[in-house]
Amino acid sequence: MIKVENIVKRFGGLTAVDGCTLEVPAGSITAVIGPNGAGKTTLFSIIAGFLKPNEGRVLMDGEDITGMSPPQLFRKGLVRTFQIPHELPRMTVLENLMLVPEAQSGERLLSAWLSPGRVRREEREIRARAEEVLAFLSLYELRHELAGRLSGGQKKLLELGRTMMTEPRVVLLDEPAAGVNRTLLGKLTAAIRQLNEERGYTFVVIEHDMDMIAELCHPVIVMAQGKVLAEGSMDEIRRDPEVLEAYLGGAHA
Amino acid sequence: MTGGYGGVDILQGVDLVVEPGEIVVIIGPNGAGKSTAMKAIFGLVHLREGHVTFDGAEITNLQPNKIVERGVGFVPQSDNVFPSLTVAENLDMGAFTRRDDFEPARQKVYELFPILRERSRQLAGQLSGGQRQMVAMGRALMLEPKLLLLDEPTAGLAPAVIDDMFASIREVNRELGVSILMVEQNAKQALRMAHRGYVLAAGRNRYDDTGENLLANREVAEMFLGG
Amino acid sequence: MDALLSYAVFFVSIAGIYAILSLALNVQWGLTGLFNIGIVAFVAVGAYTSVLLTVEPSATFDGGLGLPLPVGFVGAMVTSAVLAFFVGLITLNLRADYLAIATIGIAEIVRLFLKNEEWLTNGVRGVGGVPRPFAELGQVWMPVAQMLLVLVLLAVVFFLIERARRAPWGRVLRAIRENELTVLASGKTVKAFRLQAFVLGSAIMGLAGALWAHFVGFVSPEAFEPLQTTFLVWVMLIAGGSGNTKGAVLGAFIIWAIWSGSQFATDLLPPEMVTQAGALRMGLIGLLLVLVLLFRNEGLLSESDQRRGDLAREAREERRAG
Amino acid sequence: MAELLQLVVFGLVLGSILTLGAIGLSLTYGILKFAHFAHGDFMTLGAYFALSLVAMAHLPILLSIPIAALATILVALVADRLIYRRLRRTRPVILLIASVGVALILRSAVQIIWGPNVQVYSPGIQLPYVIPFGDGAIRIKPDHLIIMGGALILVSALHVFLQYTRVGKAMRAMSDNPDLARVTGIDTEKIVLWTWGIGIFLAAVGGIFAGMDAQLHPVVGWRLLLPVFAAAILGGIGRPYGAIAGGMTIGLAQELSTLVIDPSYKPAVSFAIMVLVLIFRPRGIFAGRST
Repeated sequence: MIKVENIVKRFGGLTAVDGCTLEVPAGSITAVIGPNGAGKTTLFSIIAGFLKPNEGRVLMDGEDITGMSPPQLFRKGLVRTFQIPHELPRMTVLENLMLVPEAQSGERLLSAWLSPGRVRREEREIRARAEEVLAFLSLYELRHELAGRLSGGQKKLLELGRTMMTEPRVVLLDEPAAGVNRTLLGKLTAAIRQLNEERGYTFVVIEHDMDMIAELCHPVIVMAQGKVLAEGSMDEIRRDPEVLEAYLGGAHA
Repeated sequence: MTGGYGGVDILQGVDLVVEPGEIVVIIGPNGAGKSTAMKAIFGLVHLREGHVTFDGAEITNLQPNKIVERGVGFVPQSDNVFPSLTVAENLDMGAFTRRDDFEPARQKVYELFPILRERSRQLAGQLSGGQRQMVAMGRALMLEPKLLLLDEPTAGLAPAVIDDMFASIREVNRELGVSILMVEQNAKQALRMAHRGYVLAAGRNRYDDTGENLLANREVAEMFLGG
Repeated sequence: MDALLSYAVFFVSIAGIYAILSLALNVQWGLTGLFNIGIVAFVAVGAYTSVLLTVEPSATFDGGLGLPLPVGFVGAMVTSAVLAFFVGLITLNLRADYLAIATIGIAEIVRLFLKNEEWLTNGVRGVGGVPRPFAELGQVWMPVAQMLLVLVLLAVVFFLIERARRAPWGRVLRAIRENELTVLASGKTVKAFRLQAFVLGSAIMGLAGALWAHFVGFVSPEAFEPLQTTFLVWVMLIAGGSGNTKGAVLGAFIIWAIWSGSQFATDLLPPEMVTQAGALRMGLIGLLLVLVLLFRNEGLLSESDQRRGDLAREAREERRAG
Repeated sequence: MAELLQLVVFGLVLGSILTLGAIGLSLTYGILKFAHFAHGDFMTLGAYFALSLVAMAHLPILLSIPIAALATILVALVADRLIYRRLRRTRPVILLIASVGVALILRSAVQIIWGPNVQVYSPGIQLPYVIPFGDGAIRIKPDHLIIMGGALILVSALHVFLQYTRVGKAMRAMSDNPDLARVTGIDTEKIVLWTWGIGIFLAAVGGIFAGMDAQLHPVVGWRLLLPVFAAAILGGIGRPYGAIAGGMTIGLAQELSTLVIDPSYKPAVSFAIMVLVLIFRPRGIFAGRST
């Protein structure tokens, strides 16, 4: 589905991603784990078009998508969430979601002026869809609340909700569980699994909650120092001495 | 300590103690609140509950420059040098609040990090990651603090440089008698050198013990990979 | 007609033109956060375009095509829009202060152009004999008809902007102001939306310029003072409440009342102070701007008030539908 | 050839004036993080303070310059205390709008106090030094020498200040990274005051020089704002050293442009350069290495 070939990304003197190669199988929930500073989020930003790599290619279904802009990739069905929720704080929860669907005719000025009936009909559909998503995420009651007033965990759910407002093929989730409490976490995990099984979304998840990964993800890819260190099931990863060393920072001692 | 950013309590009742002359390391999985705890001590994160005392005086939620004056130095994790200033000027900035002669302090920093003496006229922005980290630490030492807070001093450094960095930290502690509280990813190496360590998880204390005991503790190791 | 009444007609006409400008700035700044302090450029370009398209041919300069008024108005909007398109293309993905300084630059260049290209604009002498709408109605009813024209155009502009604001288009703009990355991650081309808002606002400014020119009947480079055009409009929008469409209109009327009232006040000054009157009023504008920012930076009618109104209405519609 | 050199002289004079303005603008931008649109009007104010000293107190112009500049600083500090400081916690663009308001108030005050008409520091015509050159001659007025020399002295003094004094280094540090400056224990409010002091001092001197070069009128500074901004942007806004190169480039370009374009479009040259920079090197031509 997604193939990353030999990506290198440097910021000034620092090499954040250093020749990273990996593959995300279609229909999988692939986890990317690794200690802080391993280059996971940078890699995500490169895949989603928010950063341009210094070297290497990203392929989606065999097509080279390196350097495409986020909107172009969005139209190809690749969406991402942010580690720190990027909600629109002074807009309502509902508006946050209603923004997302593409090709809304009301986004064109002329249609907004000349065919208000059509825009209104579309808005009703989009709203219904947004409400469905909110119900699914148990945020329905908060739909008229300003997004900035949500708790950290609720904002995380809203991030996920944003990806559900389209029919994506690949969703990149950056630390969906961080700051989410236990009850919400269960919901989140169930939501991801359901979307994967029922709607066939492919997920790539950066996460530090190992229990969640063990429960949800296969394969698990471990990154360290900008490279892929290991790949396999969570059980295999746990048994891999190199991985433990990377986490404890003793690999080179 | 209880507090965090924008109403979200990342810290939920964390207790930390650093005795004079100690090296204390905070480790824990990502997102445990280690860096936040460090920033809270230094007044950069507002504490809703709890207290921070230093030498018996309350410094909870004080302005950072007031805390610096009391003898606490802080080295942030990233962006911790002034890139368009020379190395020497970076060190001067550390002594900004000092009116007395701080030349001896500068000489001590140069003894500690001889490379900085060589590079003293070079812009900090042109240094390697490890050298920048030395500049940052050197700057914090210019005030001759009693306590130094280090936020992941080895993050993003090459393995060989990491070893040097740990050696320097130990030297700062031993030679200059500065107590050190640090957050560290490289848990093994850090614990080996530390007098004591704290393990945080999900904004709470999980374990605290001597460095050696924590190293020997299987559970601590496994915590990082769950299960 | 009674002098007071005829003053009222004059007042409403000019305030109405300013309200159109304030609405235009509201699209750029209020909705999208684009910092245009070269409003005068787009107004002047609109005014001159319409004048040159509609005045009778003249011996002294090449402008003057004698076309009908509506052509002039449309031409004004098109020229201002084209100018805005190029300015926007260059500056819209840079920081807000760069757009600000670029728009000042455009204003300066437009001024130089109007002054120096005598073959086209008759230079500093200006262009007189500008056809005035409804001139055939005579001295008494012409101003009334003109006022109605201004009010009708104001209503149309208000209606269009309000509809666009409430539509998904406006939602994208507000979202861009809140967090550009989220909008990018939602698959929208941020720059295209910014450009649309900038061009739309500038086209409306061009229209207002044309209205003004035909209302006054004379244009010259000196008539387009950045102070009266650009900064007065800024004060109107900020005082009225930027982001709030009704606030933009209200601000225009209130500030215009203060501004023209200050003229009465300065007229009472002793004669040796008269030349200073303009300066006093300029200080007043600056002071108002600063005071509003310090003490009521949301304006009289805040954007959040209007959003609350929108939401309440949506909720009513929802109930009716469900 | 003589004609070209004459234009170079004019360009250097204008460049000196622009440099003084651009340095202050760059400093305030770097440290206070907003584009200070009242900068040009502070130049005007400085020029008029000097006029009062010259015309009413009969002080020599060279003595008036520092006094007038100090008086301008006082006004700037009052504006900072009453207006800017209260808005510093809001978004930078709010400060920008406020500075436009301050600009209008200043211009209004200048016009009310000193009148709207064109004025000069000393009546009569200064005899220029005529230097024969090739087939023509280059004319340099004594004031031109004062302007260029004065700018050179001030720029050197600024260099010494930024490089070698505690406060100067702290200013550069704060411009690099305000958060780190705070953590390091630098008293940031104090640095802000220094920034105003130095930026406005240079601006006021620049305004006085502009008045010496030509005439005084209430929009002298506002008219300079565009080329001053262009110079600051060209040098990489927020970088005082870049502003020197930017100021000289814009000054020379504006004067030399009259060889090829209609002189009445001279003011557009700085704009054109600025637009080109914004398109191709938005961080400034002379921005140099950065991190």
